[in-house]
Amino acid sequence: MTNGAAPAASSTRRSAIPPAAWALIALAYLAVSAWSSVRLPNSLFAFLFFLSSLFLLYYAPVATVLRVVLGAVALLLLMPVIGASNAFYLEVATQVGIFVALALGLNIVVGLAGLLDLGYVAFFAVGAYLWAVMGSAQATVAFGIAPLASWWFFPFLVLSVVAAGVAGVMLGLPVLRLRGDYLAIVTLGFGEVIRVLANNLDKPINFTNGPQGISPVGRPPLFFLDAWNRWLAGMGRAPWEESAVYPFVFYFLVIAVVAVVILVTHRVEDSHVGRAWTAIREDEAAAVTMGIPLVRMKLLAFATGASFAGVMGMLFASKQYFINPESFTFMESIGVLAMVILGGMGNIPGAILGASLVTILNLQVLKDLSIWLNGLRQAGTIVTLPIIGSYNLASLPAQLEPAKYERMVFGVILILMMIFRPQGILPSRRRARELHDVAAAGEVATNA
Amino acid sequence: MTTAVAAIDFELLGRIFPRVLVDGILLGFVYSLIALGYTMVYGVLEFINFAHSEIFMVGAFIGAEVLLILQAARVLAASPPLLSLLASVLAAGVIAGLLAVTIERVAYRPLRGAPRLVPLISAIGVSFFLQDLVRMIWALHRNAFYLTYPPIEVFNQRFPAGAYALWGGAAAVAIAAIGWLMRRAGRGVARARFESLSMLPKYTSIALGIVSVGLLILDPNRVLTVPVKSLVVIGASLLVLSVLVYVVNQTKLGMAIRAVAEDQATASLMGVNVNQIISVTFLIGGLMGGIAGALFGLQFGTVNPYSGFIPGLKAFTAAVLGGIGNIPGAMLGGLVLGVLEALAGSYLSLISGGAFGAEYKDIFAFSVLILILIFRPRGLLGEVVREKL
Amino acid sequence: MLEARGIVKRFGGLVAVNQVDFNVQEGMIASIIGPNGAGKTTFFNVLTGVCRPEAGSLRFGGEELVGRRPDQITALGMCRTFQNIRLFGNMTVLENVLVGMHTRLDVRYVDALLRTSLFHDAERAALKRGGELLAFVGLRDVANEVARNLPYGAMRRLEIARALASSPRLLLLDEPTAGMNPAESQALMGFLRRVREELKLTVVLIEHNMRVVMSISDRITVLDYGEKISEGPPEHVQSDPRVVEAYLGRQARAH
Amino acid sequence: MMSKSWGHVVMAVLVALSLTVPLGLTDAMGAAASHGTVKIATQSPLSGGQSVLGVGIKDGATLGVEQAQAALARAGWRVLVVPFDDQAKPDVGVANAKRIVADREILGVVGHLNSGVAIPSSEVYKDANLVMVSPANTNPKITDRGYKNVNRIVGRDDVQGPVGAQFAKSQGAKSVYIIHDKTAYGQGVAEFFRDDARKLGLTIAGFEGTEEKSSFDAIITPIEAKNPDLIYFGGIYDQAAVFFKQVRERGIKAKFLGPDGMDSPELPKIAGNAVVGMHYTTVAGPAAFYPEAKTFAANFKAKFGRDPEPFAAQAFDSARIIIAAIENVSRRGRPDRASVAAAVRNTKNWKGVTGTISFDGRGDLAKAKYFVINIVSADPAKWGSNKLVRGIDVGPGSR
Repeated sequence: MTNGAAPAASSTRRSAIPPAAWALIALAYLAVSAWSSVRLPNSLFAFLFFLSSLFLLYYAPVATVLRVVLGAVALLLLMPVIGASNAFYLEVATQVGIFVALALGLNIVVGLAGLLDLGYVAFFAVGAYLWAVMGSAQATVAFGIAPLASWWFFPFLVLSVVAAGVAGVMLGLPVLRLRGDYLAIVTLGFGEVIRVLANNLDKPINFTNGPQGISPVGRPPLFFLDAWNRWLAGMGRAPWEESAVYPFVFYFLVIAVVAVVILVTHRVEDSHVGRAWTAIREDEAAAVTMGIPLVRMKLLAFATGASFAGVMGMLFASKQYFINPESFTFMESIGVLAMVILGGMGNIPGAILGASLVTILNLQVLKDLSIWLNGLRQAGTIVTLPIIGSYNLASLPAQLEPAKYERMVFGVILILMMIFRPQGILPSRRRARELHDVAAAGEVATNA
Repeated sequence: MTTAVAAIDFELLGRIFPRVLVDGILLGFVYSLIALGYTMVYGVLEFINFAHSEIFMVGAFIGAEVLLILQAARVLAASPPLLSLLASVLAAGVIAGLLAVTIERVAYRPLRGAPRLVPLISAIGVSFFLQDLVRMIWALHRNAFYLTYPPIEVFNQRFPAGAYALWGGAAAVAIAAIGWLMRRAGRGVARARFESLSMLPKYTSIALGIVSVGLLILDPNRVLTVPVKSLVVIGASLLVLSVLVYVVNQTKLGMAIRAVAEDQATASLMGVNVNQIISVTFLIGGLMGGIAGALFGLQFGTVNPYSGFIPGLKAFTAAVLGGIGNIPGAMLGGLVLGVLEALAGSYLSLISGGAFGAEYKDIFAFSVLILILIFRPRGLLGEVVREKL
Repeated sequence: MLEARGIVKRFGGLVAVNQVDFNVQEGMIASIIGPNGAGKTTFFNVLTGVCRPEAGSLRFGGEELVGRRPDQITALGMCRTFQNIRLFGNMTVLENVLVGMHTRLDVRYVDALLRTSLFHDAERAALKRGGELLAFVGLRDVANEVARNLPYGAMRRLEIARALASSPRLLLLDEPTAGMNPAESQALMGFLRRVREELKLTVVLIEHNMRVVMSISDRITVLDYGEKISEGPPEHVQSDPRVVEAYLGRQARAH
Repeated sequence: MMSKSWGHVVMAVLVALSLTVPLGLTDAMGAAASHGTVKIATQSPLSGGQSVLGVGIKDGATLGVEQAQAALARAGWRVLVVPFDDQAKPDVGVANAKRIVADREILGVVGHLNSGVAIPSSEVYKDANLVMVSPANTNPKITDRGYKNVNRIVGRDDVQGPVGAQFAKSQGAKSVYIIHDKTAYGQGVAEFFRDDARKLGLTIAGFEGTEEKSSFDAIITPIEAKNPDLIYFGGIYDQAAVFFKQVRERGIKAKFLGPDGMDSPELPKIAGNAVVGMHYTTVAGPAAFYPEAKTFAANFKAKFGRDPEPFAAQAFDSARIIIAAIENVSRRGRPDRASVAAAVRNTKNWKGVTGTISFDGRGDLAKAKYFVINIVSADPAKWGSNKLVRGIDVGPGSR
């Protein structure tokens, strides 16, 4: 992230604390949080503390270089170390990464270009099925060819981008004349069409294996593992198991893709293309009158957004080892949309924060809450409240099992977030730019 | 995976056609009824009330609950079926309406003026909340996940529509005549009002006429039957549609609603209490959602906390298809969608020799939707809103 | 330069523009006036490709415009402003102007992705020119303000700057002085003259403010009920009885 | 500027949060930890449209743990159930699985409902040697991978479908019309039913999948036209009941048949007289013949106030099998996951409410007893008196 994306590091900040001190605080924060996450591998707070340190880093007024270095250390070194002590955290981090990329992709379509897309998960499915079919025994069933070798994984990373991009254009072409809610319903339909196709294309020719799904989906080759294990053997240590290595491989792959996605989003957003998208969002009629080719730009938005989902779909399929249409329902599209809007539409940190929050909330915080309450209930904890008196949680009716109501709590959180922060948590800001070397032109009277 | 490619049995296709068409129309009326609620709220606020499917679902639960209470009190079997139905439908409508107003007050009103998509997310939140709240309430109350409508025998009987096609045609003519008389009856200022009142006979006679003529042509053996409960749904849809058109076009309240829909700021300058009108709009929308829910339950027999979702989605599609914000459009969109689904569901498998089946009916419906919107981007009856430059 | 022949535009049964011929020569300021609902803005919409006329031809610098999209017409060198200001409210002043330059930026998507030198050069040039244009309309100090926060007059000027950014040869202004007080209108007139002199542009104006129209126009076209009822230099139009009838007659009837 | 102050707020919150960590505020899992506790996790959808079955699995397992823990308690172990909501989503299921694996006290998993969630999640269990006993996943792929820790106590699709087909043939059906629900379970069972019915010489009048839940008119019309002798519904009772009801309302007289997804008193509750006389296949013994099954149903109702859903009995058995294995292993000291998994796999002739259970080398039931049950009454309360028509012993499928 280059200039302007964060308010930090500018001389305009009049903070009482000098930048050097901030750097120290950030460093200390990162160190303590990482240490506590490793030492307390089951502590949710320690892990959240660590994740939050990334956002602290982003906001701390320290030099950009330091921020990038510390961020890289946290993501590339500390996170895997924490993941080694608790695989669940690595899984959460990987899924956060996947949803960050999805949210960034949808953010381009909805947040930047203002095109409400309710079927975004379709592109995720396109990428997932592309590799799942070609990189598994399903290739033989569908096309009568041998499954692709594992090294094909890497060319397919590119291919899935292209395929999803093409799907984006194919969806975009017929629907470009539609506006607002008409577009929304058509994209919703498209999403359903893709899912139903995936669910039904097991006949007349079996492409997708229908609801039974495809398994095992091919995984990337581990070029280094043999050499590494030989070296370990030479040192007299136990070799690493493939199944133990893969979570880390996928984590790094996801991080790499997310980095590329962020870079692409940032560059496109900060260019004539991004400006054209925003102009279309602000006022379509005025934009076209200013010479912006609507069709081209909208297609470009659809294709760019879709391509992120495509590549992540492929990683997802490979990571999951198994896919079937249940991963690509309308609710999934809605979930990603909620991330984008919750985080703050039209800006990169917003989408990242939204995706992280929703994913962590769903996978971790709400689960922890219900497990905790369930623990209290099974232990027969007695709650004493003033006025109401004491109540033994064990006598709570079975219908009120906390694990059943995670989604209800999530719903309430969505409502409250929107009421108290309608612009999203990190609302979009316009980038300020310096105007250099402008030829002195005569000023027009400014009495207006 | 051997699919024997059999020759298409055209005789069979033709034989079931009237049945398919009638099925489609019956289903279409259910969609229409739900779509009216979407369209009503959208017309005023330009906002997709995502929680409408849950309001609808709550209506279905209340409807069932009333009937179950009546059954437990042993009055269900004794009282006239239409009366029980009325009690159930009205209770469902009123409670769903109040719920809709509450939702608007709590979750949407604070967001007025925020970017357009923000209320959509809070609506999704409301949706999640209501689904599990209903599940919780009825889990505690009846320990049930599904509520099953107690059978009311009369409604489950089948009406020999084919045999009565001629009578239906005669009735259509008679009702049309009544409508014509009503239109003529009013004079001066009252004229428009009478014209509006004649909506019910007008729509009824059109619907009845089309169906009767269709039956006469398509069902020469006079064997087609229709469940009585479907007739109740159709009647209720027509009634609700007519009342709605009347209220919106001919009453002071309707005028205020239209004013708010047109321009909230101006309406409030003209002395319209915008908040109140929006509440009323939600009340009406919720009322219709609840009525639709109870009738849906009656039609299909069972309801669970998540069963609002799919019909809601379909109804929303129907509303867009007809031209969202347009009241007769919602009705038309529902019918078109219903017929499309029935055609696809019954015919795809027969025509393709099993290669493609009923599971593609939603794809088929959505494809047609996309086609229609490409050629009529504002829906079937939606007005083309030309932007002012 | 711009040559319209027999333009007809209907909306349903209503004929909004009926058989209008309209010519503009290089370097002139031409005005279109007429009572409310005379079809002026519709005529503009036809010129800029927003609506397609039912009949007539429209040539601009030798190119036929009918059937082209608005963005293509803008690329040919014709740009407009709107009667009710339509800025990109949530973008900064500078970004508004940069959007206007879209057709003149000779970079592609790939350039933006790869940050080629072509991209950097183009962006730098665009920023420079954006700064110049903002200086020209006196908005350079507020370049990084969000457009929707500008005062009204500044919005008008920004809209003109945005149109100028597309490097038009012909500038179409739809009621630029609407909502302005006399002093502001006066300033705008001076500004328009400068546009013509310094940027060597041709201007077509829709205007209600007669003082502005009469003092600035080289030629005035009067529309009423979609038809051209008079055309000529200001003094000719001023004395044309049909024009007086169109304005006063209707007002008299209305009162 | 808004963002700047917001940034400060974020930092303040983060710093405050950081203070809590050194205070040793650990999370729920850590807090609940005490010496001598073992846990059984359940994974099933507890929210969403499939939650009715998912909750049934959770409750069945809970009841199983409750009844079986006495033996372990004597040995000094406390047993807890940790329910997880997999939301019927594979990504959530996998994340839960990783968390389950990370909690060393969890020694077994009862789950899942959806094969689509079970397959990727069991990859995670496998890496940790954590035993999974599935009460509901009939997809052959679950056990075909040959993992040491993955077992199921339901029949496979390729067993139950053929049992149904044989029965259909024995009932004198000449033509069958097959409907399924487009899920891995329903379609799987339906496809095996179709293939075997064809082998047995029956005519397949139609084979349709549908996700429709309420209006089946469009599907019924072709059925009416083809007039089959028997209609097979591969799916779950909630959808089937509505379907069967609408079929009868159309005046179609065909016989009905379904798999174990029909096994719920809710079926007649929704469908009424329409399903009286229909048959379904199941491994769960009918209460009238199996006193254990009767007791289970009664206990379940006493605890949860409702009749057990399909797969609840299987979940009940799954949990008890895991606990029995833990008990075996704990005699030799603190039980670890690998030995519990091995002990579960070694289960032989264990008597449960769903039959006498032995696992084969793949984790399938070595021999399953299938029952064909005839529904005798439209009254849900009389579900227990449904008639046993026949029992068929079958080995695991071979695909």
